[in-house]
Amino acid sequence: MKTAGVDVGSLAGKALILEDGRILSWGLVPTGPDSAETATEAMDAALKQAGLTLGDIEFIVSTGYGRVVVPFAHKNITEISCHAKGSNYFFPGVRTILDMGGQDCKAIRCDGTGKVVNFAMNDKCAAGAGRSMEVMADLLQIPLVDIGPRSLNVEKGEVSVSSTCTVFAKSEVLAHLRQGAPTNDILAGLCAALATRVYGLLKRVGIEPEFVISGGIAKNVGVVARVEQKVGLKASICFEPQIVGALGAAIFARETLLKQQKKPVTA
Amino acid sequence: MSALETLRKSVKDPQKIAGEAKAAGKKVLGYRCVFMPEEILHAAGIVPFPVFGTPEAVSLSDAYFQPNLCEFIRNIFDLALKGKLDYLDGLVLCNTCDAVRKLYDHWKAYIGSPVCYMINNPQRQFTEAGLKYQYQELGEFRRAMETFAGKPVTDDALRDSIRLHNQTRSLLKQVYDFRKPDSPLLSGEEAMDVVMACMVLPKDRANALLKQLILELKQRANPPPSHGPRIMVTGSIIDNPALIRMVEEVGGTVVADDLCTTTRYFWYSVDEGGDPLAALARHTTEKPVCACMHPAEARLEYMMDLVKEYRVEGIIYFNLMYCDPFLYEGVMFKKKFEERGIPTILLETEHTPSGMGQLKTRVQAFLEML
Amino acid sequence: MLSIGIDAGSLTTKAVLMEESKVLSRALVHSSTRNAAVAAIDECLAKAGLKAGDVLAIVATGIGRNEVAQATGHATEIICDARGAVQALPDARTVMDLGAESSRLIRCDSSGRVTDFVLNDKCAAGTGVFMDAMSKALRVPMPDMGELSLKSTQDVNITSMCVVFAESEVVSQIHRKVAKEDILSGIHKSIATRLYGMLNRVGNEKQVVAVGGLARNIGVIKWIRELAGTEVLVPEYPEYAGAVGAALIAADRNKS
Amino acid sequence: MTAKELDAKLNLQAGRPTLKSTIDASRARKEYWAGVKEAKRQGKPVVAAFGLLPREIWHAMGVPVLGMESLALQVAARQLSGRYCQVATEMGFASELCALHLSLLGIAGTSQRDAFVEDLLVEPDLIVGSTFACMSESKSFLVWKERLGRPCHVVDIPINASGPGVPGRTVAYVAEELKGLIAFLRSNGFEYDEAKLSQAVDCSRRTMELWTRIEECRKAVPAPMGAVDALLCIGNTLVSLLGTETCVTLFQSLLDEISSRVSCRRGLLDEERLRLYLVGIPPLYHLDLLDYPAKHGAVVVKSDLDFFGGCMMSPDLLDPGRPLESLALKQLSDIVNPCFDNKIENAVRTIREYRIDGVIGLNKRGCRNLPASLRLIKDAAWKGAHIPMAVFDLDGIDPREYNDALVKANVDSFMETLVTSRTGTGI
Repeated sequence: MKTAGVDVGSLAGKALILEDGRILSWGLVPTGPDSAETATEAMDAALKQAGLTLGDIEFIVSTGYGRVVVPFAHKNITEISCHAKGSNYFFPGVRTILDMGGQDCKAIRCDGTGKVVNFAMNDKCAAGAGRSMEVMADLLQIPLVDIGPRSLNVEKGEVSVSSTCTVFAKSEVLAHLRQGAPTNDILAGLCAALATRVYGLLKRVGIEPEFVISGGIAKNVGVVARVEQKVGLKASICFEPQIVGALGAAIFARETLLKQQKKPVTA
Repeated sequence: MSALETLRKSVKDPQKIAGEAKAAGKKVLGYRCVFMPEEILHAAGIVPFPVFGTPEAVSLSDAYFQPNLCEFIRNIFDLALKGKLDYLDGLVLCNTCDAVRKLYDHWKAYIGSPVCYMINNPQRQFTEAGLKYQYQELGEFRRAMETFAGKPVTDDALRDSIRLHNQTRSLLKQVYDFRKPDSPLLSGEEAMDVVMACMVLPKDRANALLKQLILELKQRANPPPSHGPRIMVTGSIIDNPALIRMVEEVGGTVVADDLCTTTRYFWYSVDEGGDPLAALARHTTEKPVCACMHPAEARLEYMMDLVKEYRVEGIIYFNLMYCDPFLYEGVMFKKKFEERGIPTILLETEHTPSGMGQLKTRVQAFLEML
Repeated sequence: MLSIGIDAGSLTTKAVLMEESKVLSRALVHSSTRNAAVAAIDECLAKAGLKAGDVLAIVATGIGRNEVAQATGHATEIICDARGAVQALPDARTVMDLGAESSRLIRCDSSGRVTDFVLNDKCAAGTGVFMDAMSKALRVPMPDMGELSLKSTQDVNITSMCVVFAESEVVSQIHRKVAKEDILSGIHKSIATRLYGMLNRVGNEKQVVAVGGLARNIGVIKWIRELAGTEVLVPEYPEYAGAVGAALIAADRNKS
Repeated sequence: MTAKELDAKLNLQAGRPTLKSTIDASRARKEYWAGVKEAKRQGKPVVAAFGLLPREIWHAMGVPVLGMESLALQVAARQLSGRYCQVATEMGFASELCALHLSLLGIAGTSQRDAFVEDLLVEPDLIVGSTFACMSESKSFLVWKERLGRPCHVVDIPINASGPGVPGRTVAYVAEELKGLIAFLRSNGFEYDEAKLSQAVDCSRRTMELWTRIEECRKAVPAPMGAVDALLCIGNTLVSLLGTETCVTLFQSLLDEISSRVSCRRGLLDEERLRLYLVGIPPLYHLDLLDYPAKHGAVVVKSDLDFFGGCMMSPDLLDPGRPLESLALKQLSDIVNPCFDNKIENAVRTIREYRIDGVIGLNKRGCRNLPASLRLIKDAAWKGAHIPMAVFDLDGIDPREYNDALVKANVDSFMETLVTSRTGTGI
């Protein structure tokens, strides 16, 4: 039985194909101007990788920001449920998930089957979302991937960034630069501020081991280390944190199909 | 046109109804809040008119209020500044939340209508002292309205008025019974339209339509689709069914609603015997329908009654930003509801909803969780 | 008497060289340039064929004013903007400074003295930075945005005011194949609505004058006109209003 | 005065008290809090009180009381509020609620408190809340009640929608509510003696008399007392000690101290260019801001927070022979009571009597009471006295988003506009 999940996020489109509960392939493309097209491109990439055609896939679940516009999906499920499901696949013991994407950040609590029992998301303002890190990387003219490691290497002392608004935080950073603060110390301040906000979200849902971080931010060791320290737990991170949502969607697709065929749901 | 259609249509243009009353030579007083005793106005021959906001963005009232005040109240004040509430002869408010108190101050200072009245109702309910104080406050209010209307408000007129309003309340309760079956015969969106229509329509007209609606619902051939979890919506004021519609669109079955524009308006009726003013005082001091009031336990009990009667499986709090009473209550009650096995989610919304996408994701995820 | 006004803003640094009330030269450099203020001053002097010693008074304004080493004095943006606006358009009584990172609404009298002001400095909504982000999201250059928005045929609502969320709202509109000009019109309307609220707060007294970089955007100005029901004038060089005001204040101070 | 001399002078103050009475008041406050701790040690039940209810009742009945607003203000003054606000948002409370209350919720919600709070706080045995004077006050104590599971009593204080002529029925209702509070305290082992309450009311009456004379002194030019002293001395004393002989003594010594300053024409600044009036909560964690305008020759001569929870009213309205009615009337006349007529009148009177040149209004994000009235004050100030008012966003409790440079730049702007409008030329 082949099923697929398609996750259309604000920054990237992801598609993943599952065969009898085993990951067959996935595709990852940047989100373009047309969500439907992005979904198709991601799906095509995954199909190509697996040497399949769309007709071979029996059931497709879409998720993510653009979930309602995926033309070939049979059903849509929110990224919150999909992340819990996908994380549960990699880490069956997971109970707490922090998923941090470009524009939003979610804290999710789930049970042993990957079913969501509680969740919280950041609000109207993008403070605390991954996008702010990109803005800062741009501003400081350093590669995004360097932020984490460099933030752990504080020179004079972490600076404090008080503005929550990304735009104003930017001017604060500029002011620190003008006053001669080392870039690493500024990065440390930014990562710490982000970790504090994210931690608040986690506390809202309650933290229980095992703790998983997914989404783009999982690749930032500076934020991850600081969150781990606050939470007091080591975070599990899967090898490709960006595909967790698509994976969850593919598993939901499989479960739906099995239910329709009245077969027992087993992995 | 069916009664349901007529009711839903009348709520689309409430100003028209007030305008008609005005054109017929009646005095029209706007009011806010379910604690306002409509009966006193009605008995004085004044038309009580609940003031709602519009989805229009706030502009003029920005000059008076900082953005960190309830957007609903800012919206109403905005309408007043734009002259869109000019058909009102004034405004009657009740002592509830901070934003309403500020609306009172600003209305008095900048709108200048013949009436701007604040009923200073106690915020501790179910006390003898509070009941006595409320009786005195309502007595004072009755005198003020007599002066404004230029005619006395007799006990008999008050009693008649109470009977008429009680009939609306009990008919609405009967309509709400149609939401109790596994497949409700009335959607959440429809229910809200019906109650809001009854708030704005003259009560005799509303009662006639409600009787007809009950007959229609008994044999409704095309009930609204319902398969998702049974949801109760609560929180700050919602004066536009868009949020309820959104919940239903993503698959929730809204079977109950504890809102200023729905159940809070009609759940408790007024005693028909004895001193009518005392009955009205008791009514307002013994309906625990607002987060501004104490004790919280009474309100929780009332909400649990709704949960049981309508077999609610999940509760959604739609709290307006800066709506302090519900922002506090939501956190405390979420825990209480969940201890009682009812999952609850708190969502912060704006009066003019923006970013509905994000809100939709949260509601859908909550429904998936149930 | 020669004076220089320098406006060290968050994005650009502007300098004007003035002789009494006449502007001799202007210069604009990016604030991220090394020694931006020096560069701007030098450019001004060079254009006018003068040297540093010829100028007696330099007043700095703007967020970076305290870091301008050459300045003989400082003044805040509020009074400089008002002074500069009245200099350009003498009937100005309400000045909207539409800057990169903040918006200011100032009420002043006929001599450019400030009588009231309102600031927005907690949120980037309604500022130049917001427009800059939108320009990137839509891939329309900043200078073209206003013009293009006027071609809109259909109203689109952009409700998010957070720069980051508005970006995604715009992206989703693009996804829905909404025409760029309609989206732009929506963006301009939402910014103008916010500014209009601030305008009401200071009183919306005639003549309303917009200065600052964003004042060049005809889309924003059009919407403010429409909402406020009043004419909004824009001087020829709106971004230099603060610098002109600073130069005038420099001259005043030197005289007294 | 040269800039250098000005700076030297600034350094002398920069947010610190200049009066001996202020030091005494701080000591008295510390003693009061130590007394609560001692009472707890001796096994007396301790009350956590929210809502600025009449302190006269506590003193008359010998109730050891943790004044929760006072606690929050002290925590704010030590720049500790941010972490507790953070805890409160972790508990699920919206970040745009009042920071004073968020910090109290955070204190309730964590066991990892800092040494300062640990030292002040004792576990309360009873909770008293009230509906006075905003929704945050009316709701936040319920969280403490939930957390501690202690007996709790609520006192309802209606709004005063009638200005100075409070209707008799409203006074009677509040008196009835205060009786309810006394009954609750009695049922928990405290003794009530009306004579003692009369004494406490008499102390308040005498305090108000002294306060009226202190205010007269403060109107002098140059101002003998600035906002920092007023906040720390008057505010500190009123918030916990109103209704005691200690309070009367402190006010007497304050009066002596500043009247001697006035008689030898000593002021905070020898040369006052501008006199300012501050409406709203100043950054308690950065009190130096209150002295910052000195850079422009300006003094904050009056700030609303002086009488935080104290209430300013004519001493004639307090009648020790009718203690409960007096206290009820006092509560209803309190400037914090959400009715605006009093506040506007007070603002215009202050501007005239103190010869104010400019008003600074602070908009605290989490407050729905005062900030939503700033426009009314602004209009009244302009119409009634032709004095401008500037409004800045600033949370006086939660330091996390405080941007010192920005706030000072805003103050600079306002000072410049005041100076230019006065001198008529550039600067």
